[in-house]
Amino acid sequence: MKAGVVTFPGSNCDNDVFNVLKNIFDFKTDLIWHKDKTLDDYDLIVLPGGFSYGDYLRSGAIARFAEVMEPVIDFANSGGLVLGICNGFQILLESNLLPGAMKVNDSLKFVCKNVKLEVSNNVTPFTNKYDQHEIIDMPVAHGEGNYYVDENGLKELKKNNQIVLRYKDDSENPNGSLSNIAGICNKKGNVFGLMPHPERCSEEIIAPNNSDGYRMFASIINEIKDRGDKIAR
Amino acid sequence: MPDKPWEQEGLTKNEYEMIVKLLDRKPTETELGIFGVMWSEHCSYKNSKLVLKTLPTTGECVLQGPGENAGIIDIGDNDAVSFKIESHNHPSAVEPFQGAATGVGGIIRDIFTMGARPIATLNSLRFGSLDNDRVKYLFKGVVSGISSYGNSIGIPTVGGEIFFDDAYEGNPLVNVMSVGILEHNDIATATAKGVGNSVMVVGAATGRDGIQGASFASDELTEDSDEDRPAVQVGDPFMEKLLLEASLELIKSDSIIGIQDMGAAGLTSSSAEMASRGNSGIEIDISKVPTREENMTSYEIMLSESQERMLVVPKKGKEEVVERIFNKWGLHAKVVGKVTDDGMLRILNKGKTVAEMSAKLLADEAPEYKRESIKPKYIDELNDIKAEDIKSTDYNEDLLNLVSSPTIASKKWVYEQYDHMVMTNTVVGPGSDAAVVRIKQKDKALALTTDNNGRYCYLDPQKGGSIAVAEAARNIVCSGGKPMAVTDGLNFGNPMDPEIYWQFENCVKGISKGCKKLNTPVIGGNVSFYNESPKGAIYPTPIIGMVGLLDSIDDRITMDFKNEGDHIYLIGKSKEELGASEYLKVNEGKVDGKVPEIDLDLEKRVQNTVYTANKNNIINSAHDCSEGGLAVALAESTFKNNIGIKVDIDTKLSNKALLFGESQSRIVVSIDENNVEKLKEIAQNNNVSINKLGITTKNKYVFNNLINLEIKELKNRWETAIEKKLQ
Amino acid sequence: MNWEVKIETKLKDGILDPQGKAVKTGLKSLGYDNVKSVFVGKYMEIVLNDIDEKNKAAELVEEMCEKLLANPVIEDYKYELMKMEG
Amino acid sequence: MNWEVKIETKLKDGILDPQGKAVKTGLKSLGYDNVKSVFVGKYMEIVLNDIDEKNKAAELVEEMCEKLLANPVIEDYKYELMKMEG
Ligand SMILES: Nc1ncnc2c1ncn2[C@@H]1O[C@H](COP(=O)(O)OP(=O)(O)O)[C@@H](O)[C@H]1O
Ligand SMILES: [Mg+2]
Repeated sequence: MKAGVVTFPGSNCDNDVFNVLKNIFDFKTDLIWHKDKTLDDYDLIVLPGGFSYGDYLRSGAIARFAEVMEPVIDFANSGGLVLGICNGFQILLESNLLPGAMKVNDSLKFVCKNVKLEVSNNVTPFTNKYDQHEIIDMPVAHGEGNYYVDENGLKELKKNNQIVLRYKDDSENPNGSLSNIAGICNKKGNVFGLMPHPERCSEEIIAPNNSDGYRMFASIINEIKDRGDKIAR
Repeated sequence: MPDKPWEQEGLTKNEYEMIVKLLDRKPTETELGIFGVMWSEHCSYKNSKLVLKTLPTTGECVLQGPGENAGIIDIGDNDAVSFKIESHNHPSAVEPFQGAATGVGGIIRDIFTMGARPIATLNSLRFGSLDNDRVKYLFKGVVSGISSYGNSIGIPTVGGEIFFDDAYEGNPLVNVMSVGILEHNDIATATAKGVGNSVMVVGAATGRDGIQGASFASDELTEDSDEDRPAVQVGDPFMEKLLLEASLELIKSDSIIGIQDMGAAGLTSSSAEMASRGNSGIEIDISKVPTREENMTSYEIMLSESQERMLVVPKKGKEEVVERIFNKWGLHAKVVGKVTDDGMLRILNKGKTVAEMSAKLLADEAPEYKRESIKPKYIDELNDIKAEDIKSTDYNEDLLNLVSSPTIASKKWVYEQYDHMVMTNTVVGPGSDAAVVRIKQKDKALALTTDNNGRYCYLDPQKGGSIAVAEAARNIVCSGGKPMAVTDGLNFGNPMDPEIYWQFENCVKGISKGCKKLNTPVIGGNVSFYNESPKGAIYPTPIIGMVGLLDSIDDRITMDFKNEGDHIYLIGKSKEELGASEYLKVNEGKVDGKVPEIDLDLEKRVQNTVYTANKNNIINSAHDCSEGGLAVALAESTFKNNIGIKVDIDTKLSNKALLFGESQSRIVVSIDENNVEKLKEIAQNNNVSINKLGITTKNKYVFNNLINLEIKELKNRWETAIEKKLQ
Repeated sequence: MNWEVKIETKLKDGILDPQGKAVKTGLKSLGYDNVKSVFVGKYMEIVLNDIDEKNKAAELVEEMCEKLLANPVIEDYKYELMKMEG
Repeated sequence: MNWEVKIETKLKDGILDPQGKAVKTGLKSLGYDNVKSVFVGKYMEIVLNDIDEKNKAAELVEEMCEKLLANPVIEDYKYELMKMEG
C-alpha cells in the first residue's frame, strides 16, 4: 500500500501532506515529480496545495498540462483514489476530473483562517470517519476558492450526492462559494477536491483539540485497507 | 563626460577625487556609475559603519556574525538558525504592492544563500494615520504585496508588528525578517576563490529593472519621486520558489565554493563582494549574461536589479552539476566569467574590457564617515507629563478607545491575508507576544519577534534603543523561549542632518547596552537612511528582530488566560510613568514626556523569574506590558478564551498611570492558586517584586472600581477597529 | 509571417464577477456616479511567428484559448489577429 | 447618453511580466512553438450613463484609469469609447 504526493513547480504543501501520511500515519508515501510520465503502483494520489506555476493566468490552469497529469487522469478514471487539496482541487477542476470552476474570492483577498464545515456526505472514501452532518473545523488558505458551477451542474452534484463538504453557513463561507460548497467528489466518488487543508489539522501540536484533518486521512487509509482486504478475499 | 561627473552618480567631489587617486586615473563613465552604486549608502554603509562597529556581535551561539548575506546561530545538535531583517521602504512608498513583495523576496534570498531553508518571515510596518486616504492605499498595498509573495513561495508569515503615526505618513516603513534552519555542515558562504573557477549567473534573466535602485534608496523622497518610477521592480515569487529549491539542492550537493544573491547593484555588487571576500578577482563577460530585453548596455546589465537571480562559483568541473540542478527546476545557469588572482573586477563585453577596478576598492574601501552629531533641540523642550495633563472622564471609555487605536487593535485584518500555517510548523501564530515555530522531528522550537516603539526612540533615542531590545527579549520569554540573538533594522532620516545622526548614534548605543546585558549579540541587520518626506523625518525606528530558543516545544506559553479562578500576578513594578504613552497620544494627540525608565538589570531578573517559573511548569499564561500599559495587557489576555478578570489592587499611583502607564520590565502571568508560593520563591531568588492583581473570572473585565466592561464588547472594539477604518 | 494577437477574456454573462463588483464599488465611492456596470477580465498580447495563413493562425489561437488561455466553463473570449510588418 | 468603454491595461515596457512568462512557458510546453512572446494584462468593460459629450466621457475614463483602474506606476492603459444605442 502506497501513496504518492505530486510536486508541481510551485507546489508548497507537498511536504506537509507527505509529513502527515509518512510520519503521523506511518504510511508508505512518495513524492512524485511533475515530469513523471508513468506512475508506480499507488493506492492514493494527492495533488497538494500551493501555487503551481505561480497560479499565473488561473490557478491550476498550467499545472493541468504537466506531464504527470496524464497518468494521474488515467489513474482516476480507473477508480484510483485522488485527493486534491486547495491548489490540487483547482487542478482537478481545470482537468475536468471534477465539474465547475474557481473564481477569485468575493473579498478579492487571500484568506487564511479556520472555518467550520458540515460533512454533507460521509459515505465517500475520504469522509467515512465522520458522522453525517457533523460540524468540523479546518483551516483554509487561498485567494481563489470561490466555487462556481452552472445550474444544471449544481443539480447534478446534488442529485448524485457529490457535495461532500460545505461551509457551515454563509458566515463561515470565506470566499463566496456557490451553495457554500467547500469540497466535491466525482460521480464514482474516487476523486475528491476540497479547499480546506486537512494536513494542517492532523497533529495536536499545531492544531490543539482538532483531529478533523487526521480523520480525513484516516478515512482514506481505512478505505485503502478495505479495498486491499476485498482483493485479498 | 559632464563637468561634474560625480553628481549624477550621487558621489561627492571628494569621493570622486579619492577614486581618481586610488585608480591612478580617471574612471570611465561605466566605472564611475559602478562606484556610484557601490559607494552609495545602501551598499557601502559609509555613514553607518563606524557606529555599527560598536554593536556586540560575538557570543557563544554565534556561528556567523555580520558580513555575510545573513548571520547564523547555533541551537545545538548540529542545528543552526540563519536570520536577517531588511527594509524596502522607498520602493514601498512608490509602489506599495511590488515594493513590499520584492522586499520579502530579497530577504528570503539572503537566507537561502546561506544554505538555510527559510521557515518563517515576520514583518515590521509603520504607516501614517489610517484616516488618510493615501495611507490606506499604502497600507492595503503593502499587506497584499507581502501576502502575495509570501503565500505563493510557501513560507509562513508568522508575526510582526504595525504602528501608525503621522511621522510615517509620507514615508512608510516596510521591514521584513526571514528565518531559516540548516545543519552546521550545510553553511554556505558568498566567497569567490580558486583561480580559473567559473562564475555563473543562475535564476531569472536580466532586464532593465531598478537600474539605480541602490542610489534611489539613498535619496530622500521628494515631490517628484514619481519620476523614479521606472525603478520599480516586479517580483516573481514563483521564480523565487524554484530558485530556492534549486539553490538548496545545489548547496547540499557539495559542488560549490560560493553563492551570493544579487540584491542592490545586482551583478556588480555581488561579484565585487564575492571576489573581495575571497581575496580574489573576477572577470565577467556581460555579453554572456542572459537578458530579458534587447539592446541592454553594459552599464545596465552590470547594475540591473532584476529580482530572483544569484551568482554562483562552482568547484572546478562542477559547472554541469549546477546546470543539471537548475535545469531540473526549469531555471537557467550560465557561465559568465571566471575567478582570477589579480583582485580586479574586470568587465568585458564580447571580450573587450569595459571596466576594470579593484574589487576590494569597490566592496570594502568606500570612505567611512563620522558625521556631525548634535542633540536636537526638541529633546530639551519636552514636558513632564503628569496624570492631570491627560483629560479623561471615564476609564471604561479610555480602555475602549485604546484597544481600538489601530496601533493596539487586533491585526487580524492583516494576518488573515498571510498564510501563517503553511509548512505546518506554526505552533503559536500571529497575534501573540512572539511566534513559536517547531522544528519537525525535534523537540525544540524557535520563538520569533520584532519590536520597536518609534515614539520612545524619538523622545529618548538611547532609552528607546534599549527598550526595543528589552521588549523583544521579554516577548521571547513570555512565549517560553530563551533570547538568543538579534538582527537590527535601523530606519532613520537623513544622516547628513546632525540631529538625525545624533538619533542614530544614540539608538545604536541603547541597542548595544541592551544586547550586552541580555546576552543577545547582533548577527546582522540593515540600515535604511533618508526616510524623510517633505513633512520631515520619520521617528528614529531601529527595529529589533529577535530569535529565541525553546529547549522543548512543551515550554511554550501563550498570553491567553486559560482557566477561571487562576491567580493573576504582575512580575515587576508599575511606576508613575505616563510620558510617551499611547494613552497620551490617543487622549491628547501628543507625543511628549519622559520615556519610561529602563533598568536592564531589573529587566533581566524579571525575565529570569518568568523563565524559571515556566521551567517549573507553573505558568498558565504570560504577557508583557507594552503600549497601553497594564489595562491593555490584561484585556489582550482575556480575548481568546473569553475569560474575565477581577482585579483588586491597592496602590499610591494615580489611576491613569496604574491603568495605562507604560512602565517597563513588567509581565502579567496567571497561575494556579497552588503555585503561588513557588512563584513567590522564584521571584524572591531573583530579587524581583511581584504583586497579586486579582483572579480570572467569567466574561467580565473588572479593574478595581475603575473599569467594568463585558469582555465581548471590549473584544469587538479591538477586533474590528482596523477594518472599520478601512471602510 | 508573424502575427500579433490580442485576446480578451471575460466571465460569461450571468456569472457574478467579484472583481467587477469591487471595482464598481470603488469607482462609486470615488464619486463616479455615472458608472452603471463594470466587468473585469484578462487581456493578453501574443506574438506568433512563422505562420503562413491567417486561417492557420486563427485556428491556433482558438485552440490555445480553448485549451489554456480561457476556461470555457466560466469564460468567453474574443480575439483580434493582425499581420505584423517586417 | 450612455457609453460603453473597453479598457486594456498592460505592464509598461521593460517591466517584468511573470504571468506572461509563465503562460508562454505553458504554451510552449503544449507544443505551440510559434509563440514568440506573451503579455498578460487586465481587460475591463464599463458602462457609463448620462454623459452628454464624448469628450466628457473620455475625460472621466482617463481619470478613472489614473486613479483606480490602472496602476500608472507600472501599467499603461488604452481604451475605446462607444456610444450605446437606446
Ligand atoms: N544594523 C546593522 N547591524 C548589524 N549589522 C548590519 C547592520 N546593517 C547591516 N549590517 C551588516 O552589514 C552587512 C552588509 O549589508 P548587506 O546586508 O550585505 O547589504 P544588503 O542587505 O544590500 O545585502 C551585512 O552582513 C549586514 O548583516
Ligand atoms: Mg545581502
